[in-house]
Amino acid sequence: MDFALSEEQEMFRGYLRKYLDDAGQTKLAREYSKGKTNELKATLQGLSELGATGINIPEVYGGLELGTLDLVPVFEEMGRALLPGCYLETMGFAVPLIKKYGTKAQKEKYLPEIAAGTRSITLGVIEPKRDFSPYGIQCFAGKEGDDLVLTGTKTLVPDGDLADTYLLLVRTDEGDGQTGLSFVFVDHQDGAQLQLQKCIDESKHLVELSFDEIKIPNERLLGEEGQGWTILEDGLLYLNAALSSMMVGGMEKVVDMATEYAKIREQFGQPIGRFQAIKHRIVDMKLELETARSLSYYANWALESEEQEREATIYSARSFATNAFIEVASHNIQIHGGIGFSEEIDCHLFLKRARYYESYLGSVNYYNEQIASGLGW
Amino acid sequence: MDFALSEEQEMFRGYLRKYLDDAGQTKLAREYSKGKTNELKATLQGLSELGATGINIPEVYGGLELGTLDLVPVFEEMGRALLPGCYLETMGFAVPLIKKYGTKAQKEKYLPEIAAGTRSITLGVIEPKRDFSPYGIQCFAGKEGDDLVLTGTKTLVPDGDLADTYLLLVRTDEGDGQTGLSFVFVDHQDGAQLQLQKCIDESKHLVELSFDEIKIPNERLLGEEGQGWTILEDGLLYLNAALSSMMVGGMEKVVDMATEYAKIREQFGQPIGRFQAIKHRIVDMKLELETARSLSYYANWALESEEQEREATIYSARSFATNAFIEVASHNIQIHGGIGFSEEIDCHLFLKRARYYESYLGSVNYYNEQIASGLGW
Amino acid sequence: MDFTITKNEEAFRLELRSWLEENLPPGWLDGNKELPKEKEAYSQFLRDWQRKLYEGGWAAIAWPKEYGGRDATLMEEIIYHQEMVRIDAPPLINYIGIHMVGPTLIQSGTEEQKEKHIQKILTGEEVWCQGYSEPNAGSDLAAIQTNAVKEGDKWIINGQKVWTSFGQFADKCFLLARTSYDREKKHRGITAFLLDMHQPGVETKPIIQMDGKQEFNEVYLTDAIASDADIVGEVDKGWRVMIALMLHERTGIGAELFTLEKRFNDLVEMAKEHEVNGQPLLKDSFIRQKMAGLYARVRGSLLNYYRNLTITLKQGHPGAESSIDKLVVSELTKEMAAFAMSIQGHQGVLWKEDALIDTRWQENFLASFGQTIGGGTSEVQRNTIGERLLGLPKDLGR
Amino acid sequence: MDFTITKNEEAFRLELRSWLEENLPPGWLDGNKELPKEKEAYSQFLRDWQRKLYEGGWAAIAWPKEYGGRDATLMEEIIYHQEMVRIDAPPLINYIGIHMVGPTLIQSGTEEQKEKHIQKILTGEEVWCQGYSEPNAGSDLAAIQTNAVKEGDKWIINGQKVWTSFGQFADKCFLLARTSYDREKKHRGITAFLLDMHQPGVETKPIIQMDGKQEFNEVYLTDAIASDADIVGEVDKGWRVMIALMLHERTGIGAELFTLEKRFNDLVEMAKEHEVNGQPLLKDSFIRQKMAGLYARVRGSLLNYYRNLTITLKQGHPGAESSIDKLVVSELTKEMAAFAMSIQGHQGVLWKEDALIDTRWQENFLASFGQTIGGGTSEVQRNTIGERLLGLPKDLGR
Repeated sequence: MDFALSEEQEMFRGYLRKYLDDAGQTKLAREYSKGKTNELKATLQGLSELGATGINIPEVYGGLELGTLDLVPVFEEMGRALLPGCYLETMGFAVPLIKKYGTKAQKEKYLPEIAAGTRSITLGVIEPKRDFSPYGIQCFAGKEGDDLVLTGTKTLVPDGDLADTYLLLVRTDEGDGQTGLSFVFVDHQDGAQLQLQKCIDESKHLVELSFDEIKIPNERLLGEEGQGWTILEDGLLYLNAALSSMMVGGMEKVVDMATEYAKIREQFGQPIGRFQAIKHRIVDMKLELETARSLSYYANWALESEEQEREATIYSARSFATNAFIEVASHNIQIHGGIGFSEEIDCHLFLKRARYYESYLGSVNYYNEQIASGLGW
Repeated sequence: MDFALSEEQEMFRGYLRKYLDDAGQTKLAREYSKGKTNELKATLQGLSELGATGINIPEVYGGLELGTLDLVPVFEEMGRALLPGCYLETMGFAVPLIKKYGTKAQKEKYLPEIAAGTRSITLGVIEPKRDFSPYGIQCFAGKEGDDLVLTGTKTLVPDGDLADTYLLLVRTDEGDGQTGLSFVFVDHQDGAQLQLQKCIDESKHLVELSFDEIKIPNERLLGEEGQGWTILEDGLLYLNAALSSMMVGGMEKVVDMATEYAKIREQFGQPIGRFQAIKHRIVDMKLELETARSLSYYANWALESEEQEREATIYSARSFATNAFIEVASHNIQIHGGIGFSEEIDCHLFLKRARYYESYLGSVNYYNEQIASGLGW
Repeated sequence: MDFTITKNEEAFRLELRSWLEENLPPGWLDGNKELPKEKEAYSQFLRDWQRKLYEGGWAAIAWPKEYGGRDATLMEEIIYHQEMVRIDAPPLINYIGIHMVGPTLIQSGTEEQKEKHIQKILTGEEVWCQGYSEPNAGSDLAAIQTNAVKEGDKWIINGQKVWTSFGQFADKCFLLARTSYDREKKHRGITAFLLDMHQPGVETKPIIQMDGKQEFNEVYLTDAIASDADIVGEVDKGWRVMIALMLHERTGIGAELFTLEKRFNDLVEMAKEHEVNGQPLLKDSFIRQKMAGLYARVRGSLLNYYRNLTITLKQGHPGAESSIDKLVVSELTKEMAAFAMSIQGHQGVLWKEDALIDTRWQENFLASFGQTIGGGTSEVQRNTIGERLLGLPKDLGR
Repeated sequence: MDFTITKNEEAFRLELRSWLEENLPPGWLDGNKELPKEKEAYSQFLRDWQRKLYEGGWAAIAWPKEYGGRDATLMEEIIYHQEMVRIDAPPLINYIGIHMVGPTLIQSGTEEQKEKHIQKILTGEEVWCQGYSEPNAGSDLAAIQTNAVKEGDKWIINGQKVWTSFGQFADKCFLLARTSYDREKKHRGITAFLLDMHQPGVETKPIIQMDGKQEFNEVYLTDAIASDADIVGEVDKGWRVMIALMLHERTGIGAELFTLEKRFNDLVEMAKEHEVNGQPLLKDSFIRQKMAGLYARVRGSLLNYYRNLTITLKQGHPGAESSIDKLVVSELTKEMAAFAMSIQGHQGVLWKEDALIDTRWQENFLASFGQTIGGGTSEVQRNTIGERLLGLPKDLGR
């Protein structure tokens, strides 16, 4: 029994923390929200040099060929810094799917560049004013000889302005059910129209991607045609384990902020952390954090195990962390009082990120239902 | 605008409080739980002499012919004392229904005795292992000449051992839907078999009533035959307004207990009420109490008004007070610490009563749904 | 118990309503409720509105007639708030002047102070702010350090105030400053000044909020000057003046409650209209349950308010119950706003012109975090209720 | 991260499991788990079970071999608890002797004390209780007033203890009494005695709980007698001995967590089998949602425990994290028990032999209120976590 990250993993976390400290932590997110990306891009490249983008990529494609658990420190530290970019979607969704479903050509095209940090992949699933369900997918990819002709719109594509490739769920067959959906790769150069969308979380850039009869070759299909929803469900296991870690990183920072502030802020001649209304609330935040962390560690471990309750395990982590992140981020503002309501202090950035993730590719109710059905209830 | 009980109503409350103080408050409930009813019966008779059983009964039948609001102090004070008996069912259900649906003969038979305190009526709706729904009613009353022949079993009949009459919802027609149900009066002497049931709330006596081809005359039908479910729904408006007040009375006592204990119990050289963990929790209990009280006052007022949202108003009071009562009763135990877990102190009596009422003739979810449909949602 | 409205009250409502219909800014009733973005234009727009209210006799209804008010009853004040919320009237830029400073001066100002300020408060010529909180004096307001020192016939004031609403527009500030120091009783030694904001020693700097708005200010006082004539009450007795001033705002929380009620009704409409998976949100059983619970609580909080109002009417002054209203309305607003966010699903993170339905839900959500902090945090309210209403012992150290 | 069980650990589990199958009281495995109702018979039944455990070498696995234990590893202790919970084994009447007093004496008792007690603790001849809490010393344990005065070569002890579990059966009591008084540091001046319960000066009286059970006692001490030889550690230094004693119970919370997990699984079964309106409870979307949330939290609390155990394994001793486990398991047990009540609807108020499904849900519900109080209230746990784990300042006055 050893329920902890390994010493190497903790050491790697140390490097990352130091590196992101030097880069100014949330400063990058704040600059990104103003549209400045120079420092961010340099930092992302630096992280890549530290190995962050090669962890789950086979050596033959230039990666480190490590396990999913080795990604945990990176997700946590990125979550802590609210680091912009689509690392989550690239390493936590695209890479495992490419490894599992990709053709040799696709692997050769994408994996080495991802490992090198020169390509990132984001995810286009949701469509304007449509729900997250098979029926919501109406983007159509019709066949024309060896090509697919793509028409439609994807919305809320995360950090689509930084991504080089979009992994899109589209309809390749008539109908509106679960069948007939497929994943395709569309590269930035293919000519999609990008439109930035305003997001309540300013340090998250969302993009609407429009396709007006864009031609892409047939071999851009990921996995079998018509299996898109199944592939998505598979990918969501990876994505949600990763996302839980990212949220845990954010929560950890939030609990640290609240704790430190409660030690130094004085009112009535006392550090406010002496008042049980504050102290006990921070303790409850800490419990939420530690429970989310235990669940997320286990979820990431379960990804590569044959854990019977694999789905329920991973979706518990997602569901619990989602609510917990919102909760602790909200309390953190209250504990900071007036200054917590100001733009100047980071409190609100974490709240907004927590809300951003709340229903990302599925609401809490959706994932709770997945837990239930995953357990055969 | 005058959102308060009148001075007369408050004065009446004063009498009742004093009277029940003298009777030992919860002492009667504790004795009832051991099967002793002498003092209880004397106290109930005394309350009747104070006018409690005549409030909503017309003068012509020996009552005081007052409004439903005048019942509020009685329900609250009885709730505060956890007073056993079926006053709630008699005054908060049977009386308004008899006034509205009863024949002249029924009024003449029942109302004067109720007013005099010599007859109480309880309610039999639920059947063993069946749900609270029209489909759950399988007790059958078949016609035989001028008689009805009753067969079946009612369970969880509140304080059925004290009641003189049972108002039963039975099936008078084949089928299992909402139609074909009727209310009938069955008197104690008619020969039902009584079996006491154990209840988690020891100071509440529940009874299983079995009918094996019991004959009662046709005129025992309350209201139109086949209209039983509709009459029940009408009666539930009265019952739930009354029940809210009863729960408010209990909550008030609970909040008083917690407040007083927090002032006198010392730990770490301080009254525990100085610690915010305790102080703020009691404040939250107080908020629950006051909100429940506002809602219950308004619900009882709405009974006789033409308030547009009458149903939603009454069921809000019921639904809110139900949860709130459980909540404050639970906190009260925790605030009392070890002694709160002992049988000796009253804390647990209120918790058990709160749980007893939780799903009484409908769960919180059921009443929330009634609010929603009542508002045309 | 009597919820009926008297004929006079009903007439009052109708009079106000028809006046509003005729006098609201052009297009307002048709839904064009945009306020100017630019600060000067914004200020001018609201000052014009204030002036119009004044001219119609609706600026300060609770004031005595002799000072330009209507001697409105508590119920008329309530009706006033209800109507203003109903029509979503423009905000009152001189809220602090009308609801707090004016009544205080009328009650305990000198004749000179009355003559100098009262009329201008009414017309909106003098917009007021309050100078209370400081960086190290938030919940612990008595800890203020801004000090006023007498030099000749002037008071020289130095220090810093924060969270000053309307500070960016204000002509005058009702300022608390320390004029002496009592180690044991920090609230002694505080004096209330009527400070002119248009002087070199006063500088305001907006605070950017987490919702992007700038409704509050830092106010830097560097040798700012006031005179003896600007003191309300006595030197060193300002704490009492401030408490009296706050009690004058006897119905302010009503406006917040009516706003909560209105938002709840809007939320119901939103949940009826917006569909997920081809079904209106309000048909989803979770949402129904949660909304039914919110209905009960919104209704309950309004009823609490009416009940507390009844107490105020009977005893002639508000009690600690107002802390209950403040605590409940702010916490409930926050919870409801969060719920309104959640039910919009992932598309609900879209913002401003890209918003899925209406950006106000997002705006309310962010703004709601200020409500449980400003005007006394929820923690302070709980202490007040616990200690004043329930008689529980005070915190150690307080 | 490594969740695998070693071969040795697996062998340990199988050895214990097969021993249990052969040695559990007759009929136990077939579901006849009723314990005798009458006190003497109850006590005898459990003492017999304790003796059987001893004879099988399973009484005190964590003790050193030389004292009759197995030198069990932490993981083996965990497995032990898992198996005992799995099979719902009879309770350990000498829990306090085995898990607390024994290890303490082994570590810091005198040779005489070891010789006198160790073997009898193992066999169950000496059943132990603890004498800590008093009517005025609950959360504030250091406030105990029971005092011990030296007279000749005897200590004369007077006072009252409450909430003494096993007190009604116990032969011995690990008792804290005041031997001197330090105004500033109340926890100084406390001494730990090994007290004989079978003497005229000791009287026990059961406390009736809100669930009708009598698991705790008041213990009245009237000139009770102990000798110098009965003191553990030094005079006036008993506080430290007690802390060390509590740390010996290093895996006790594990048993509670495994019980929580088992109850959750039972709840799932109940919700699958019990129908409302012709549909199993578990098909109701509210219940599914709520149960999924409980699944996550039960799972999370177990995983927390394993993570804390990993810390204990690495640093060699348990830390303040154990307060997290205690707080979470007790609060979650309470919430789950309340939920199990709610979903049974109105028929769920039926009790004992009239119960709708199984009276244990009702029993758990009532008993759960003791869990957030006994062994340190949730409020005390929160203080411990806040102060020891997060470094937040201590409460004033504590």
